[in-house]
Amino acid sequence: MTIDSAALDHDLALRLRVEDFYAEYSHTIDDDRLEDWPGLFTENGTYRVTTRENFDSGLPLALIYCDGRGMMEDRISALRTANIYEPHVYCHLTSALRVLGASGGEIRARANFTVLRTMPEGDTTIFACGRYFDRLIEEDGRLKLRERLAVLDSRQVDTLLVVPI
Amino acid sequence: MTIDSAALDHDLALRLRVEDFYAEYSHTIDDDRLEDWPGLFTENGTYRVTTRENFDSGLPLALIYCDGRGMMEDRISALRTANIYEPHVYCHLTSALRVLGASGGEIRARANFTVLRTMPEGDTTIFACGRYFDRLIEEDGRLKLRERLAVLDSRQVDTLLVVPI
Amino acid sequence: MTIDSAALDHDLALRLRVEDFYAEYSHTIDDDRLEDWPGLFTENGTYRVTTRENFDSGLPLALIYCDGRGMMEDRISALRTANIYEPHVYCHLTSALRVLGASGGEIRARANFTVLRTMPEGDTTIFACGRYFDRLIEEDGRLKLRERLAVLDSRQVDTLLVVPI
Amino acid sequence: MAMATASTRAAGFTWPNNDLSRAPYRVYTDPDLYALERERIFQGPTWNFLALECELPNPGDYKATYVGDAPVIVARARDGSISAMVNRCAHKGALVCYKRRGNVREFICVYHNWTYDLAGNLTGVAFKRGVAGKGGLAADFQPERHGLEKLRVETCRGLIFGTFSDDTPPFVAYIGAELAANIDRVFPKPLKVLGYHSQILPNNWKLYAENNKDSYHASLLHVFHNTFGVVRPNMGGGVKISNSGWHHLSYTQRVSLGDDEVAREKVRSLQEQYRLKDPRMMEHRLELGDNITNAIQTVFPSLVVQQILNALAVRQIQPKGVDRTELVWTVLGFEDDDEAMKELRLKVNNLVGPAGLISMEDGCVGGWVQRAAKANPDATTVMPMGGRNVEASEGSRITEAAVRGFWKGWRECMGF
Amino acid sequence: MAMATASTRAAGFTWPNNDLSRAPYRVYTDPDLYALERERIFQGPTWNFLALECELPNPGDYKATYVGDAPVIVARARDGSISAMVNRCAHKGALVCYKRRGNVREFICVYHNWTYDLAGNLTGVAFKRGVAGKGGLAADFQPERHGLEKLRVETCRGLIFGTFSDDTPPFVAYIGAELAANIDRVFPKPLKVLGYHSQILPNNWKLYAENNKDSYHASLLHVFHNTFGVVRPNMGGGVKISNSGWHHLSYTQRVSLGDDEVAREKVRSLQEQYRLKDPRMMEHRLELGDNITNAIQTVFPSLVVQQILNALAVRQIQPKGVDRTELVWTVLGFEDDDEAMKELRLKVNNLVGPAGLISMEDGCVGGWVQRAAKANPDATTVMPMGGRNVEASEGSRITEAAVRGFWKGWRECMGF
Amino acid sequence: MAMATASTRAAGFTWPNNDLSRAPYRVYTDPDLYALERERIFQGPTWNFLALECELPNPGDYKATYVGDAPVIVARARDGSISAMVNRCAHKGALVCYKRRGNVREFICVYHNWTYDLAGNLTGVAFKRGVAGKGGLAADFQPERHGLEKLRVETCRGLIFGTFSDDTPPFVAYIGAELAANIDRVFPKPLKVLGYHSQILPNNWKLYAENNKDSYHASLLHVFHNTFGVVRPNMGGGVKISNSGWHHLSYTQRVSLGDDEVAREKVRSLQEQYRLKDPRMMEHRLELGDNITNAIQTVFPSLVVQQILNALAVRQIQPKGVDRTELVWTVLGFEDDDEAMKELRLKVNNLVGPAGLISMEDGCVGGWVQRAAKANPDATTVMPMGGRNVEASEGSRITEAAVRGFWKGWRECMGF
Ligand code: FES
Ligand code: FES
Ligand code: FES
Ligand SMILES: [Fe+3]
Ligand SMILES: [Fe+3]
Ligand SMILES: [Fe+3]
Repeated sequence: MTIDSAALDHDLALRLRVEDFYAEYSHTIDDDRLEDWPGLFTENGTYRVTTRENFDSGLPLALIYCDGRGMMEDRISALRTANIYEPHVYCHLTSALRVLGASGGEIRARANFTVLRTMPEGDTTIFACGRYFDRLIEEDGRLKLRERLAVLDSRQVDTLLVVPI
Repeated sequence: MTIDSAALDHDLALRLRVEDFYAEYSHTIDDDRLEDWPGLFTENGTYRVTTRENFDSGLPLALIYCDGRGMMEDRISALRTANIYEPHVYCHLTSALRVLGASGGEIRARANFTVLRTMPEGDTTIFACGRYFDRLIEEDGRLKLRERLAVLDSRQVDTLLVVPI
Repeated sequence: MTIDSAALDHDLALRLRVEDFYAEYSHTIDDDRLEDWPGLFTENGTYRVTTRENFDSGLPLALIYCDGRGMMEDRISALRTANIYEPHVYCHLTSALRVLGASGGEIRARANFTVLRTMPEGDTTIFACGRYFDRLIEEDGRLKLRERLAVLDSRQVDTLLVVPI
Repeated sequence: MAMATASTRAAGFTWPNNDLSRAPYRVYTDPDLYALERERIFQGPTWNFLALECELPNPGDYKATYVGDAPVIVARARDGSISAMVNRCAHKGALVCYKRRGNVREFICVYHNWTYDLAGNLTGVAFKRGVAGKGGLAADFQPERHGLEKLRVETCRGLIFGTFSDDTPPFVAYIGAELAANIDRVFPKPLKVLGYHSQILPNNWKLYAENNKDSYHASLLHVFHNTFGVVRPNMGGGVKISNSGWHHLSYTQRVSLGDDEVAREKVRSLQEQYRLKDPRMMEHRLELGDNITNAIQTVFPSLVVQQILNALAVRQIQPKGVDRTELVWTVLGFEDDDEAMKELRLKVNNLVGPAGLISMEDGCVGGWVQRAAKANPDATTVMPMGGRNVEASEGSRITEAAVRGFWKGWRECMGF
Repeated sequence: MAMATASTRAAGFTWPNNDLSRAPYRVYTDPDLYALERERIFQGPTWNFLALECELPNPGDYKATYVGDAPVIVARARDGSISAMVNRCAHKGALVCYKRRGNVREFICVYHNWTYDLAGNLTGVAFKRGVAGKGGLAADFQPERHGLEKLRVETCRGLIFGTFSDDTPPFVAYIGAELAANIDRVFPKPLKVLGYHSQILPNNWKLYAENNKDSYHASLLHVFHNTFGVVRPNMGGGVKISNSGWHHLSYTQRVSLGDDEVAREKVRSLQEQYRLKDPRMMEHRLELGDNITNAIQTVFPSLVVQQILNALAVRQIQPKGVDRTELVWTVLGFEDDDEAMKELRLKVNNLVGPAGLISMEDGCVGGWVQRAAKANPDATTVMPMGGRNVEASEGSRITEAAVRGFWKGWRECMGF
Repeated sequence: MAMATASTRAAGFTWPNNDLSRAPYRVYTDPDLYALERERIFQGPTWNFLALECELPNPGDYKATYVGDAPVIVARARDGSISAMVNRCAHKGALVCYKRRGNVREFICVYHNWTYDLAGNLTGVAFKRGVAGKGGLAADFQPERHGLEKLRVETCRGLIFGTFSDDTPPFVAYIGAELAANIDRVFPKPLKVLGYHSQILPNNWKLYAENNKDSYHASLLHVFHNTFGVVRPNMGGGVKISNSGWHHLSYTQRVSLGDDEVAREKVRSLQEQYRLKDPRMMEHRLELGDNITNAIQTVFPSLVVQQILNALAVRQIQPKGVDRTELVWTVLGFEDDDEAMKELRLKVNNLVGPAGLISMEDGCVGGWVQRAAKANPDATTVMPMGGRNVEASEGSRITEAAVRGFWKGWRECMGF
């Protein structure tokens, strides 16, 4: 198989950077460094979590809808200071990452994700699985999410959703 | 660590393409674009799903045995028009991909996979996990499966198996 | 996005090799080639499995603590010859791999992992998930683990832990 | 049949001292009581929410739902009328609808192809004459006696309710005019579904039913809530309770009272004052002709009608076992919402639902009671706030009257 | 013991109107009836499939299986005879075999090293004299009274059956000569295992047992099936039922009848005509000396013998709880199959098993009944096809006679 | 209440022939007996391990644990005293502590903000006077009668125990001076927690409780164990049993006896001799003033005190349902351990815990009994080693006396 080395380098570099970004996104949440999570988005970035049930029916409702970093920061402050819930941790697994294209400095990517949630008593369950649909751009040398849409396969949320997916 | 850049490029390119192919395979099924699934195989490609119980005992029975694209297309038409089952979606997770070698234009690869199945009521379960053993070739610039063998870790299939793994 | 091709090659090569190593680690265990497992570590390599409960509290206790390859080999001999347990298989899923840095010939890396355990009766469950924190070096052209610390998200181990994570 | 069924096993259950302000923990943990609730409450003299009319715009539209844990179909017939029936084939009992929604000419059970019209009447039996004169239906088979089991249906402001019992009074009489008025108030014009949430609660369904009637907890458990003045004890409002005691309405108005009682309490929830970086999700357009910011209404046993600022919803309680409950949220707007209003509703809905900044706590607190309950099923809760009886309360929500009303309804249905 | 066990709790159960054409839904959902079935059906006067002789070719070969949900070992002894015993150590009850298959000289329980011969007799007790004259077995211990609990075994055409009861008649008398003939027909020569499937059914075991006896559903639920003429109502065949009513055989022949009844029905399953791109999986080599394309035979309570074209199998029903069942498929060929025949069987097996194009529906339809059943355990199914009794039917499978026969067997064993 | 509760349903249970050497399998599988154990054993006249004093060094420190399956809080008050109470709010029953550990000034229930002091006394009721003179506590409410349910607490060598019953004798009298001496022996100085393990056992809690008292299995099931001489039947040691029979101590000394009985047995566990590549994990520093290598002590019903070489631990048995148990290991060292000793303990702990080379088998063998038990709940185990009674045994551990003692305790508590 012959390959255009320059194009290859570029594709590889892009893939590498996007993969690293996804890994960093996972570790930021799974390490409970949630104060750093809004910084993975652009100032006006949007973050939505919805279900296949709503998504496939074209229903606009989301479980979480953050329109800009401010709302993301409010969510994090709220879960640190105001909300009551049983402490728990996530383990993110992402797979089937595809960089769908890059144009005008914007990168479109998607991946499958699974979030395993572990409770203090010790039970680990599949809290969520589904698909990320993302638009990323580069800002001062780092990739940031202009948009992340997480579509959960299940209609259901067990107990509550407080930590971002 | 010093590296031979040319060999590296080649390995990287191959790895990149195989990874992309696996991702595309997952999305084709998880997006319910099943009519495109047979096209991921060569005309005479084979697709078999079996269990570790049978595989390790050298027993030839498979849960699904498609000998050529025609049988794959028949499976898809059947599940669209004839078979009765509760609608559900898969989320494929693949990991531990290894390109084992490439010779005579054929690439041997393997990976671990997990399929999470979500039912309309909302319950998500580990429907299957196990190992893919694959042989791929390049056809008009695209990778295709000459053979995919999916070996399920479990003896058991919950309820029924209709959507390919 | 402009990239320094040499640096890129180097990073890519390293990422590629670490990814391959993680895949090989998974297959070695999931294929039940456990006798090869200690060889993935250096002669004086350490392997520890602990829980977030102990890790976050700074408690030194581990579920498994192998200080050198000898103890790893003893574990494998014991499970082959002495220990009694219901036979079972693992399916490793690793994700969010990050190469955190390489200095003085040592590579620091981390990843999320999940181990699905399948029992002879057929039930597959999430046996463990959590984070690997690793230090690797190159020995006669192959990567080896100088240290692997597996931190399980859950406090609990179902039934028993005999096969390494 | 005479066997020791749930009803005979539970028969000896008695309510301690006939006191509505104490409930034995056993009511949350006993599978025999759970089975009896299916028969005596959900299939008893109660109205249960089924769907919204706007979910079934066309003839042949159907939706599969549950009453208690019994699967039920609600459908719109050719003549536009709405029917409801148990989703269980009269032949061998398969689900007739195994998809959650759809549009059909008739209902066809896939197992043996028996067919039913949209009202659930049996219209066809495959091979009823057999083949080649052999086999086929028993001579004495009477098709008219083998339709799907039907529910009686009523609608109110676009909400569809069903009941298994002939004794259930008409819906407005059931909840009373005073509470019916709030349904008119919240749903004054044609509705539009913005989406659904489904939340699994790790607890008995009654713990969530009580939670909605528990106007005492709102300002104490939901901190985000009162920190931002959506509900504060020192705002106006009150609790209305139907004469039966079964149903309630708790509401809040922007009318300030003296802050002193609040000051006197060291309420955890007021300890830190906290401001939003982006307050858009708290915007409130007064759209219902009054200054009520927050109205939570219950229809015994399984419906909650919600207005929180501009977040409108109905919540349906679906028991899934003695210690597991599904809460189905249907989030609503009005057909004539403009884009800005639609966007506002989507933002305000950050406050409610399974990830709601002011509602998520209700998802876990019931589970904490469930886990503690089994320590001793014969111990009891106490509900002493606002006395021991079931009376409405003007100007204060610091009462458990509506919760005691819930137990009044439960005991009357269960016969304990 | 006198405690309120399943049997006393279920004691009051009565069958409605003594009518075999109606079954109360409770039979699928009641855990007390489930516990009683263990004792009265699976450990009662019934023959239960255990294994195939070809799975135990050598002395010392064993296989761990289940009768009902009781773990059982079947093994071949030195003298070639086959024994079966409960897989529970006579000492403290550990599984003696915790691996599913193997070859051993004797059975050794790992917990305390008690040993048993291949027929389950206790042959050794570790430290029975203690150590240094201290400890050891109680003086009154009688080893011969502490073997593994044994089952009586019979074989038929390479199939191994076991029973817990002394009252069970010999196997051929149990199923009757007419049905025994079909076992001779399907398994005329030495068998070879091609592989196994295990399918988890989300329903009570009886729903699957009925399904196999339900010759009415085949042409209606399984569309792929009759679309391709494997079974069509207008082919020849019929239903044979043992005199006891407990067992049945449903079969199809390539003999055409008038199509008119079929035409008269608007059977969903005939609505779309559909052709295969690759018909090799439908090839049928007549190998059994007749033109029967399809024969499904049941041996009450837990075995199905299958011939579908050249797909041969036995299916064992293993209850795993009141609402969960494991179906174990042992897929067979003959020892003397040539490569082409083996390949044909592997292809034809696309039709059956958990992913079978003509059988997968049976995996979900039982779960749909299970979910609907709990809506009301005292309601009943109706089985009016082909009358109300249990008679065989020549030339038509449009009858529920064999299903009524199943309930006859169930009632006779259960004593209801 | 009069309903058919666990106690009335189980009331008829009787122990077969009053024989301590046989236990019916039903005791492992019956949910009614399980519910009764909560009341009569764990909340009966027994001492249950709660925590270690070194886990609660400071006033306000608390730990959430379980007694049986009832959630319990243990806390250190301002005056240094230790209290224990049920982790269930006296109001509506929420867990008061939903975190496993912490340090607090008072306990605040998040649901409605009721507050309790560190001894569980009710100190505050939110809005007890209502708001604006409306709502608030019923006039007849007596706060002093609404504290958290308290347990009586005793400590012994840094171990904290609690009991629900007033009849439980003082701790040392409960276990007897002879067994109390081993606690003094193993925990002679201030303790330090090295870490925790939690192991889920797929079996009834009693199967693990028996396993610890079963000195017969150690040398037979745990091969690694005796292959390396940690315990061999031909070493010295014995079994001590409290006068009550409820509690035991099994210990081993490095004193050789004649090997002949052992030789006479073909004990699987001695068949292969096997040597370690790295024996550091087997090092033993004699630190307790004697040559005992191994001492396993039980305190009925739920505690195990462990010394295996230098691996010290307490194991707490937490039932989680009739067929599921959590075993919580608190692994210990001494405050004055130097680095080398700490490192040695960490290595030796490879032998024990869920991954322990000499203990892992106990994690699965109970599940194998649980699975086999349901084959027939009315069959019984047999425990004939060392006679039929409950007497101590010098110099031999080949006895089931301590297990019979467990059943003596069980029957005395349960009243069967
Ligand atoms: S179960 Fe519906 S037609 Fe038979
Ligand atoms: S349980 Fe089998 S030897 Fe003790
Ligand atoms: S439940 Fe604790 S304060 Fe109400
Ligand atoms: Fe609330
Ligand atoms: Fe079928
Ligand atoms: Fe042990």
